[in-house]
Amino acid sequence: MQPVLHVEGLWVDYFTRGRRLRVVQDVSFAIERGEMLGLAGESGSGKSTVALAVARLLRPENAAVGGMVRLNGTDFLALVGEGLRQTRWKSVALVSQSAMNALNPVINIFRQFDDMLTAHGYTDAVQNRHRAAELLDLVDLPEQVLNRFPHQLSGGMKQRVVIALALALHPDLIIMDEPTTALDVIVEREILSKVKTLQRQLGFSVLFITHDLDLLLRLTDRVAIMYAGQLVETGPVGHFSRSLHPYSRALVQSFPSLHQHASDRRRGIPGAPPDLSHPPAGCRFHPRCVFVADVCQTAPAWEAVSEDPLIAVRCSRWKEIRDEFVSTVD
Amino acid sequence: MSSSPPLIELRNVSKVFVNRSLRQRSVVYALREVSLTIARGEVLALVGESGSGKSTTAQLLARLTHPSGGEIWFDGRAINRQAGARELRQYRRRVQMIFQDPFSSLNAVHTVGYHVGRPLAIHRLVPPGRALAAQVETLLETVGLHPGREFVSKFPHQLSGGQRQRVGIARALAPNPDVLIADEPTSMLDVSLRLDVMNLLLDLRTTRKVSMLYITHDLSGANYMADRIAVMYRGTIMEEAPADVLMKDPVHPYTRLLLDASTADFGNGPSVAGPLGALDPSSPGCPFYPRCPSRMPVCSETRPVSAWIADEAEHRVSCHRYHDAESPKTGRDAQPKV
Amino acid sequence: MAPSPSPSGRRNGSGAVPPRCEGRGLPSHAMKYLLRRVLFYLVAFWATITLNFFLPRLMPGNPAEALMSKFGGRLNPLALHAIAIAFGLNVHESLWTQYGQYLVQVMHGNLGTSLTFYPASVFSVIAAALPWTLGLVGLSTVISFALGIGIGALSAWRHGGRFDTFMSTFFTFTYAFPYFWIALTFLYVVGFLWGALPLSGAYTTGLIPGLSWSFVLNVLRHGILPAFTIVFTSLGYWAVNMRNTMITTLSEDYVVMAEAKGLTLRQILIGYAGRNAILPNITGFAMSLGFIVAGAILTEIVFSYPGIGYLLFQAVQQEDYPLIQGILLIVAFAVLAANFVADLMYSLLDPRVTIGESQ
Amino acid sequence: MIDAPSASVSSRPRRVGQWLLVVRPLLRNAKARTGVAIFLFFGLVALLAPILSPYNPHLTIFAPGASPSAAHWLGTTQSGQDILSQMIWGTRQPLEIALGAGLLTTLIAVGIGISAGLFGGVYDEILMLITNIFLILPGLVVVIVISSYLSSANNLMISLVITVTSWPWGARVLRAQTLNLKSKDFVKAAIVAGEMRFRLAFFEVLPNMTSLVASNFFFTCLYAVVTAASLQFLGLGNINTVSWGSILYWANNSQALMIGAWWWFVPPGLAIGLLGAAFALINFGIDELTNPRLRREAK
Repeated sequence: MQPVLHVEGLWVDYFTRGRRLRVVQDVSFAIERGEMLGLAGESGSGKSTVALAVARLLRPENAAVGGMVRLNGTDFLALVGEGLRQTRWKSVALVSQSAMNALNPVINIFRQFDDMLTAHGYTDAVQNRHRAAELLDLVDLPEQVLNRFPHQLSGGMKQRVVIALALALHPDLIIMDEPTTALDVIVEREILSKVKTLQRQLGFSVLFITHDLDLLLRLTDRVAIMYAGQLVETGPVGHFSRSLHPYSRALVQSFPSLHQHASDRRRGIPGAPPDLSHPPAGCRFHPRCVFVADVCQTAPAWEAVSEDPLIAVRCSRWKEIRDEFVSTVD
Repeated sequence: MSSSPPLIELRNVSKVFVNRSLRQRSVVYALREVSLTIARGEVLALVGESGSGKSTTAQLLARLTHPSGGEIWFDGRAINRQAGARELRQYRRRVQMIFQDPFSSLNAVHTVGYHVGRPLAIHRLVPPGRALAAQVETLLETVGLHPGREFVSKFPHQLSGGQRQRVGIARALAPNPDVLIADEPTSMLDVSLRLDVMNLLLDLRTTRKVSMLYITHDLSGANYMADRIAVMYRGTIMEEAPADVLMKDPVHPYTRLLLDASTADFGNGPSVAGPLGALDPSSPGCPFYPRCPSRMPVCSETRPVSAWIADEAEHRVSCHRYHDAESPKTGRDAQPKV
Repeated sequence: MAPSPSPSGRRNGSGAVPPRCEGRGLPSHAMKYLLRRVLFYLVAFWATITLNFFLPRLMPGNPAEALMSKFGGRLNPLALHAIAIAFGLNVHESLWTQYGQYLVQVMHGNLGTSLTFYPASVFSVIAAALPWTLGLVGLSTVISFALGIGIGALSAWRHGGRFDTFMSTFFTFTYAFPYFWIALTFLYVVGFLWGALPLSGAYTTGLIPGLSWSFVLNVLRHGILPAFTIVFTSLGYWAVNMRNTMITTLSEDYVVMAEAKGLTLRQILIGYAGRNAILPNITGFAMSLGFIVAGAILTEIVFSYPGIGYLLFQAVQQEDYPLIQGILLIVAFAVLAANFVADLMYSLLDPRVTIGESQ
Repeated sequence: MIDAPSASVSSRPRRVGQWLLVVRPLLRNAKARTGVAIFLFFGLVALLAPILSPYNPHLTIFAPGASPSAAHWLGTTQSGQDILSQMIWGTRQPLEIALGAGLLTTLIAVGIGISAGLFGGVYDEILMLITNIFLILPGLVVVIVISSYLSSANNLMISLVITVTSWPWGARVLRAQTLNLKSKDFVKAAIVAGEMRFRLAFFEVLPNMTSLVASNFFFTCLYAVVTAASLQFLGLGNINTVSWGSILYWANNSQALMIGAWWWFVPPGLAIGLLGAAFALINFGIDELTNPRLRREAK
C-alpha cells in the first residue's frame, strides 16, 4: 500500500538579504495511513520549514522548494493555481504553531468554518452550521462556541477549534506544528489524548513537529530527528532507547528523567547548532560530537539500517556505535 | 523545617492586580495567602503552569512589585514598602534575579561588559577602572564564558542563546548575592543547552552557598535542581515537600495529574474530570475544583487550608480530601482516594 | 484547619461545574466604553474653546485694538462697545469674567458677528461656506481613502513587484511636494494651457444657484480639478500606510491558515488580510474626515473655492478675529464628531474593542 | 509564509538600533542613502551660499522677467532679481525651520513620551489627555491662526508654531514604545541591578528607541518644510526674507505661471519637494530597517 505522504530528497532554499540559503537538505520520509510521525529538532533545525514546504505554504518569492512530495501518490509540488487551492485542506490540513494567532480575530468561529466549507463547494449555510457543530462536538466543545470570537476563548479552546477545523474535510494528513507549546502540560495532555482518540476513530495520518523529544517518544509511532537542516535518524519509537546517531543519543539524554536528582549529573550537548550559511564541512554535527573521527570530515549518507521497520541514520560511524552499544549495554 | 531561621520568608502573601484599562476594570488574584520559606543555601523549586502566580512570586521577591497583603521577611527583617533608597539598594545587592528570556533580558545596545559591570559599579563593590574590568572577566569565566576578555566587548546579538543566559547569570552573580531568583532560566533555551545551564546553577550553589528560588513548569527539572518543591496552582500553594518525597508520594490530585501528564503515554483518554471549567474568581472553593478528578461537594464551597501532614516533616498539602480523613495522624492512609 | 462538612472518602462523581456566566454584561461594557469616550470628547471640546479664547489674548497685539482700528471710523462708540462685549473682548473686565461670558456665548451657539462681512453673524457666514467644503473635500477624501487602501493592499500582495516599487517611489514624491505647488501646476496645465476645466470658483459667476441640471453640471465641472488635486496628493498617505500594515498582516498566522484552508484569493485578501489591516487605518481616516473642514485651506485658496478654508484665509487677512475663532471652533467640533464616529465604526469592525478582552 | 526566513534560519532577527551603529546600516539602505545625499547637498548649498551665489539676491538691478540665460541660469523676477541667487540663499530658511522644528518637536516628544510611559499612573493619564487634545487640533489651521496673530515671525517662531501642532504624534508613539520596552526583561533586570530612574530612561530605554526618535525627527522635518512653505505662500510668516516659500509667494503674486515665467515658479517647488522627499526617503529607510518585514530582498 502506498504511503499517505511520501517525501523524497526534499530541499528548501530561503532568499534572505540577496543570498540564497539552503535551510532544508535531502529530507526523505514517508507516513503510512493512520500513522503518527514525530519530527523533532531544535530551533533552526528546519523542522517547521519541512512542514510549510509539505503544506505548500512557502511563497515562491521567499523560498524555492525542490525534491518530491507525494500525497496519496500524486505529485503535490506540481499542483498550481485553482487545482492546488481545491486540494488544500482536503489532503493536508494544518494545525499551526500558535493556535493563539491561527484564528482570524475579527470574525466569529462559525464564519471560520463557513468560509472554508464554502471555498470547497459546500454553500448551504444551514448545513454548514450543523456540520461545524458536529465537528466541535468531536473535540468536546459546545455549539455556542460557534458564536464566539477568538479572543473570548481560552488557549486550549482555540487549539480545539483549530483541530476541529482541521478535521472538517476528512483530510488524509494533518500537520501539527508545535500545536501545544503555548499550553500547559495538563491541557496539552487532554488535547493530545483527544487527537490520538480521533486518529483511531477517523484514521488520518499525522506529521507532528516539536522540539520536545520526550513528548514525541510517548505520543507518536515513529520519530525522525533533524539537525541543521538534515534528517539524522528515523525509526520506530522503541528504537530511540538505543539510537545510533550521536545527536539523537545526546538529545534523549538532555532531559533529566523524572526521578533523577542532581546527585546523578547529566550533561547537555556542548557548543551550539551551526550557522546554516556556513555549515561545517562533512558531518554537520561533528564539531559537537563525542564520537568524532577523521571519517566525519566527509558528509555521511542517509543510510538505511533496516527496512522493516524502517530505521535510517546519517552517520559514518553508526556501525561502531551500535557495536559499542551492544558491548557496553548488554 | 530547617532549624536555622529562614533567609527568606513569605507570610500569607497575596497579590491582586487591578487592571484599569480605558475599557474595563478587572481584578486578578495572582497570589492568595502564599507562605514559603527558603533557608540559607537551600534551593526551593516553585512549580506551576503559566498564570499560576509563580512569576509574580519571583517579582515580589525581586521587589519589582509589592504584595497586596501579607509580609515578606528577609534575613530576620520584614520588608518595608516605603523603604529608603539605601535599604533598597542593600536589598538589591543581596537578592538577585535571573530572567527567563535571554533574548530580552539583555539590552541590545550595551556590551556584555556593561551588563556585568554595572552592578559592581552601582554597589561600589570594585573601584572603577582596571579592577572592575578584571572582576568582570573573572565573573564571565565563572559562568563558563572562556576567555572572559573576548566576551567583554561583545554585544548580545553576537552571542547564542545559551551564552546570553550565562551573561545574565554573571550579572546576577556580580554583587555576590545571598539569594538567586531564577525564573524559568532554561525554558527559552534549546534542549541541548538546558542541562548545562542547570548544572552551572547547581555548581554555583555549592561554590557560592547561595539560596535559590528555582521557578519552572517542569517537574523533572525541579526535581533535578531542588531540595524542596512547592507546587502552585492559580495563586495557591497546593503541595510542598522535599523533592524526593513529592516525586515519590504526591498527595494532591493536581500534583498527581502533573506527574502523570509528564510521564504517561497518550491515548488513554483524558484523566481530567471537568471539561475545562473556568474558575469564577469570586468562587469560595478550591481553585482546582473545576478540574479535579476527585472533587467533593465541599470543594466548591470552602477553600482548603494548607496543613502539614503528620509524621511527615516538611510535607504540607492544601486539599479537603486529605484533611477530611478521620485520622490525619495515620499519615499514609490519609491520602486522598483517587 | 477548615471545618469539613462533607463526609470523607466518598467519591464525588457528579462532576458539577459551576455554570459559566454567559455574555457577562456585554452591553454594559460597550456603554462604559462609549461613556468614557464621550467624556474625553467633552473635555477636549472644552479645552479647544478655552484655547480659542486665550490664544488671541496671549499673542502680541490686541484683538480689541484691532477691532477698534477696523471699525473706529465707521461705527459709533456705543455700537462698538456692544460688539466688544459680545465677543468677550471687553478690556475693562477681568480676563476670567470675559472667559465666563465667552463660554456662555458659545453655549448659546452665539459665535458673534463677523467683522469682514458685517453685519452678518459668524454663524451664518460659516453656514454658507460649509456645504461647499463638505461636498468637495468630503467626497475627495472618501475617494482618496478607498483608492489608497486598494492600491496599498495590492502593493502589499505583490510586495517588491514592479507595481509596488513604482507606487512607493511615486508616493514618496507626491507626499513630499507642497500641495499648493502641485495644485497650481495642474491648474496651469489643465486649466490655463489646455483650457479644459475652469480656473476658479465653485460655479461660474453670475449663475444663480439652484437645483437645475445646468447648475449641477457647472458645479461638477468646477469641482473636478480641485478634487483631483486633493486625491492626487493625499492618496500616497493611505496607500503607504495600508501597504505597511497589510504586509505585516499578511505574515500573520491566521492568513497562512487561510491559505492552508484553501480559501480563494478573494477571501484571503479581503476577509482575512484586508479586514484586519484596515483597522489601524480607520482612526487615521476619522482624523482626516475631521480635518476635512480645515484640511482644504490650500485647495480652496488656490482655486478660490468658496468654502471654509477660503473663508479662514479671508478672515486671517482681514484680522477678523470673531470669524477666525468661530471657524476654529467649528473645525474642532467637526474633528471631535468625526473621531466619535470613528470610535463607533471601530467598535463595529473589531469585536475585541467593546466585548472586552480576555486576559 | 512571508517572513519564514528570519523565523527559522536564525533563531532571532538581529536587533537593530544600536546607539551609534544605527548610522551604518542606514547608509546601506538605498532609499536612506539617496535621502541623506539630497539632504547633504542642500546643506552644503546653504552653508556655501555666500560663495555659490552669483549675485546678491536682493539686488533689483537686472532686466525684469528675463528667461534663463548664461548670465542668469534661472532667469530673473518681475522686479529684476536673480532667481538662482535667491534659490541658493533661500535654502537656508527651510533647512533652519525644518531642523529647528524637528529638534524641538523631538525633544518634547521624547521627554513626554518616555516619562509618561516609564512613570505611569496619574502623571501618565494627565499627559496623555493633554497629548490627545493637542492631537486632534487641526494642524495647519492652528499654525495659520497663530501665525496670523504674530505679525512678523522669525525662523525660530515658525519652528515653535509648527512644534505646537506636531509634538503629540511623536509623544504618543514614543510612549507606546516605552511601555513596550518597560515590559521587557532588560528593564526589570536593570531595576534589580539597582539602576535609578534617570539611568533607566536615558541608558536603558532611550537607546533602544533611536530609530523611532530619528524617524520622528525626520517626519517633523518633512512636515515643517512643507508647512513653512505653505505659510509663506499664504503671505504669513515673513515674506520679505529670501526663501523658497517667499519666492513662490512673489511668483504667485505676480501671476508668474500665467505670464509664462515658469523658471520663477518651478525651481522653488522642485527644491521644496526634493528636500521633503529627502526626509521621507530617510524615514522609509529607517522603517525598513526596524521592520524587516517591509524589506524586500532582491532575488
